[in-house]
Amino acid sequence: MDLWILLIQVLNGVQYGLLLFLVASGLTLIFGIMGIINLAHGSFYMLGAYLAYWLAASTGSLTLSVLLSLPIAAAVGYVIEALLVRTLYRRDHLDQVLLTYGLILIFNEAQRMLWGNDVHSVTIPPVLAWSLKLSDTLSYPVYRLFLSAVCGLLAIAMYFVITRTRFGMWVRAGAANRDMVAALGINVKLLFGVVFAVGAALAGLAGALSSPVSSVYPGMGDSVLIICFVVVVIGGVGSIKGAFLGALLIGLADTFGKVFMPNFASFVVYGVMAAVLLWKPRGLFA
Amino acid sequence: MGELPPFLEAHGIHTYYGSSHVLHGIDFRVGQGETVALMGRNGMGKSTLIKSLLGIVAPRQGQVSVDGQAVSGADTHAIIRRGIAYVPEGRGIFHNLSVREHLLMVRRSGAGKRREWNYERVLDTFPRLAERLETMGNHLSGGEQQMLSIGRALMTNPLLLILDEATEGLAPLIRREIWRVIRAIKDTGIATVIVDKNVRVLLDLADRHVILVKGEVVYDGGPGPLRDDPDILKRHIGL
Amino acid sequence: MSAARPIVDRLPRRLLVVLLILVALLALYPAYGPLLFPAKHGFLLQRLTGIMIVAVMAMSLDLLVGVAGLVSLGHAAFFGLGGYMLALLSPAYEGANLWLALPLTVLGVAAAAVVVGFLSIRTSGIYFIMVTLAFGQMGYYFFNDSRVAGGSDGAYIYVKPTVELFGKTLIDLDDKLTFYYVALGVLVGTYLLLRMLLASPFGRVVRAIGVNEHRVRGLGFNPVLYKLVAFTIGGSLAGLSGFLAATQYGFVNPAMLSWHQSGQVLVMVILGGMGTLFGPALGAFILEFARLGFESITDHYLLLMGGLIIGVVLVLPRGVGGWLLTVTEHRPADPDQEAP
Amino acid sequence: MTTPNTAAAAPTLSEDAAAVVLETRGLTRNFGGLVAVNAVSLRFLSGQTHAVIGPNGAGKSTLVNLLTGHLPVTRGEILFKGRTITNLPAHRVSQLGIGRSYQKTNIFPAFSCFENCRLAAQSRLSTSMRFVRPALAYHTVNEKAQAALEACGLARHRDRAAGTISYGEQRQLEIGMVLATDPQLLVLDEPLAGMGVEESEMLIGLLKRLASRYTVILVEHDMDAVFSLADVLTVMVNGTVLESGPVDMVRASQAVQDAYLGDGEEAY
Repeated sequence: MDLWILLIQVLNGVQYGLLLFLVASGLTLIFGIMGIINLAHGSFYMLGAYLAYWLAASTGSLTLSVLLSLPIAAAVGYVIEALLVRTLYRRDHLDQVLLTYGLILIFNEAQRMLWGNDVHSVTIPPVLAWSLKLSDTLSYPVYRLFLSAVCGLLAIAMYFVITRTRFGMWVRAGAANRDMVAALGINVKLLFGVVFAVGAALAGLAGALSSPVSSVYPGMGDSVLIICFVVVVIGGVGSIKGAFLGALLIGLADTFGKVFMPNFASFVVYGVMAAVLLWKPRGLFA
Repeated sequence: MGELPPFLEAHGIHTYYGSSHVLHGIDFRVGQGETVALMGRNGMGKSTLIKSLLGIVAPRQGQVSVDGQAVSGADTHAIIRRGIAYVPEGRGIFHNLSVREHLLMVRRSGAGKRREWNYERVLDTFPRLAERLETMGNHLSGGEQQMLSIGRALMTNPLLLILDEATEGLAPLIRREIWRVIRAIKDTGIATVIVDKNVRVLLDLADRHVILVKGEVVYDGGPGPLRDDPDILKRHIGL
Repeated sequence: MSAARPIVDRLPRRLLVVLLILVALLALYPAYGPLLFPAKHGFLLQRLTGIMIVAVMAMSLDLLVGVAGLVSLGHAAFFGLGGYMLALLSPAYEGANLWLALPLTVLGVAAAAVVVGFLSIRTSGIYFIMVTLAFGQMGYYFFNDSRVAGGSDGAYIYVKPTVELFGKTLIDLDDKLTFYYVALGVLVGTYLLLRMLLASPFGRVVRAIGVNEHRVRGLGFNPVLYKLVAFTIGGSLAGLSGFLAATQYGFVNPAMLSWHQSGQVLVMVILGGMGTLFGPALGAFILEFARLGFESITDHYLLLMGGLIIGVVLVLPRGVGGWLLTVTEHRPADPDQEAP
Repeated sequence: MTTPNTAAAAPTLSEDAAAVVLETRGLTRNFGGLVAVNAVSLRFLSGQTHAVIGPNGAGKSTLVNLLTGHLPVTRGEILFKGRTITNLPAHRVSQLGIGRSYQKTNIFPAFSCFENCRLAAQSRLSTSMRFVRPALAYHTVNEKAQAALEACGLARHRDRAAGTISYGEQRQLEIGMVLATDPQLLVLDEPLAGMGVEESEMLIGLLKRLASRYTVILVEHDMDAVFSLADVLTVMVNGTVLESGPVDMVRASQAVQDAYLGDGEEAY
């Protein structure tokens, strides 16, 4: 019996971790390559969730709405990069913090204006709305498995793109030395815009996919932002591999923290981060 | 020697770092297929001139044209795409990319669909790289990094190759190897701009020599006068 | 780090006049407030008191961010800890003795700052931002998840601290007007204290660290030591600010320690002008007044707040304080300034 | 090829242990697979100006960083007046009396020239953990700073922001700051880098005055300056010492000529 509960917790932890990875990977790429601290990254997560809720309500299909929210988040990301973020490349990190903080306020207020202050729930599509029976008393929702599978596949796809494609080589090279990338004849401005848009799209997708599990509520972007920063810093800023392991570590720490120390679950997550940084001040893979 | 039709031309380049005036109105040209040695002591503005030509540093005044097209103020990548390859001082190797990836990331045909240089030919030219294809940039020795930087430049099939201190800090055997390759590249008809400390090799290799002192051109001409009058070199460059 | 960190040794005279006028306006507010805003005077008096208390925190953060180059996103932890210290030191149905509670609070917060500082100063750049954030969030969840002082509900401080000498009440903190002047006194006092610190040998070293830490070490100073002391002083002053805030509202809750609180104060510092001390205090007033103003226009005032912040970043890269310094410094002809 | 120890056989001073101010023994520093400084053993004698030259990448700057505690040592030892200072942090090295200037101008651009020097002089207070009295009220510190400012020829720019004076003057200030720390040994890392002709001449004059008063280790590219200033010359190539000894001897060495002009045999 205990073994089943353990398995469920592991599955939950991994699912949460994979979801965090989708958001954190964009954050770490944007910082690693473009040198931008983007506090508004969590807002794309929120945007994805609200788009999923809103489009599902109007189209009746969550699948369709998730697919639609992806290009919308990417487009919003690209426009923000081109209009505002681009002015910040050579500026102090604090200017970036301030500007993207301003963006958070605008995103949060726009969300309130468009969709109000209520908490919304999103229904799981019928195909996935059933549970896997593990024992007489325990079952596991299939949607969570589906979520893990999608996030896992995306992580693999991202791994493939980053390690095997030319685009991935440019991205990694950009993280190491962006001036040299330009000196090789690669359009760095465009590359940055695309990376920003992809990061936004991934965060939006994570928000859309998780909307049936976590519900949709104002300010949901802020908490995911902070936890993703924790992931990024644990893994080492700029490292995709680090973000992946950091996300799983935090996903599991959070889940098991809730089981074993229900009163101090969140404390555990930050404790893990503090411990990692005291051991390795620049993260695991910097 | 007849003047070759220009591939790269710059007029009146003035470049500043902050308030420090580094280049004082430099004229510089490279003919098609020409080998130009850019000489001068450290801090005289050689690297700054190259960076100004490529738009890596923005000159405050002056015009640059490549292949007859004005490129002043253009982005670096757009200038490079006109057929220039750059091997920077310090080599510009990415610590987190393998040798193979360095070469593949920039593979492209040059102007007029030229494809003389491809992956296989670069590896033939630098057999040492072929042995270390999966090695990451930060695990290469200085000589291997230099070969990789040149090999990577060739993968773009350039019309002009700019080499900034390509033999700096390398062991004599490796330097010899690098010079052999540079000579081979020159013989394929690619124009080159070479910055190097090795005056004797440059005198032998280059068609034309440009000497910079304090951000100004003090000599622009063939190797003959420099061989005949060693004082010029001694005054501007030597011991 | 940005090399153009403004140095404020002596404020330009015109700026000094402006600041003195602002302080005078604050000091005289209780006199003209009821005449100008008869309906809202009480509310504004409270609001101003609160802003002055936050301004103290903003200046304490400026010592870290603007002077020492230590960008902390966990500063609210010390603010909240200061409040909680008061809550814990207050007996259930009587006021805490200020002569005991205040020093204990400041010492307690200082001790926490030493520990957090010691652990975080090993990191730098964005890692420092994140480690301080982590410690801040740890503090937040400590009070949020545990049963200490009411857990997530927070705790009331039913009776304000008493300020007695030989059994006689010197200052009645329960009186709104008195407390207003106490806050004003602390605001001006903190500013003067920090100015004194910055002018001292210690302050010069810390300021130099913020500009070029590497060079400071090369000159023979151990930057870690100076940063730790600065971090501790900044944390303690934030604790003082939290102590006052808890006194004013008679209530503490975990939100005092949250990263939102840290972020807001950081925005005050950057918007106000890092490293100028008076700027972050101004930043507190500007941000809070903007909020008041926008709130009265629209429910969606956050939209305007966001726009205001982005606008300042794009238009005033050195913040309001830096801009004020430039416009008041306007010296006509100084032959020595001509390039040779 | 002569051994590095010929440095000790300099003509002006006999080899006397007491006269050795700084000594390195087998000093080595690796960066990943690259050996930037390779088993360097040198002696720097009291009162001498000892120049270190070599092409870029020869390891000169790494050597300076090792000598002054700015980089940890991989192997080997550094002795200052007979005591080991290997791997002491930079601030401790500075407090022992080894003052260094930097290749890339490393000043506080927003501070006045005086404040730059004052801060340097302040580092010689027993502690700077002093919180109340204004820094400007420490008169001995002020006097030292003023003296350093005059010594480096910048007294007329006393109150100007260091970032607004010319590049050459910033290089002078760099040296003024070192002087303000009362050093016993000056380690100057390419003080002439990037200077114009007149500026160079002015700074060479300053360096000459310093050479008569201090023990100096001078890392430099400018050959004219080196020949006119140095008593002893060490040539580094690829992290190792190629030649070391009296200037004229090293200058005449074939190996050194080759290192600078190429060995001519580089057939390709």
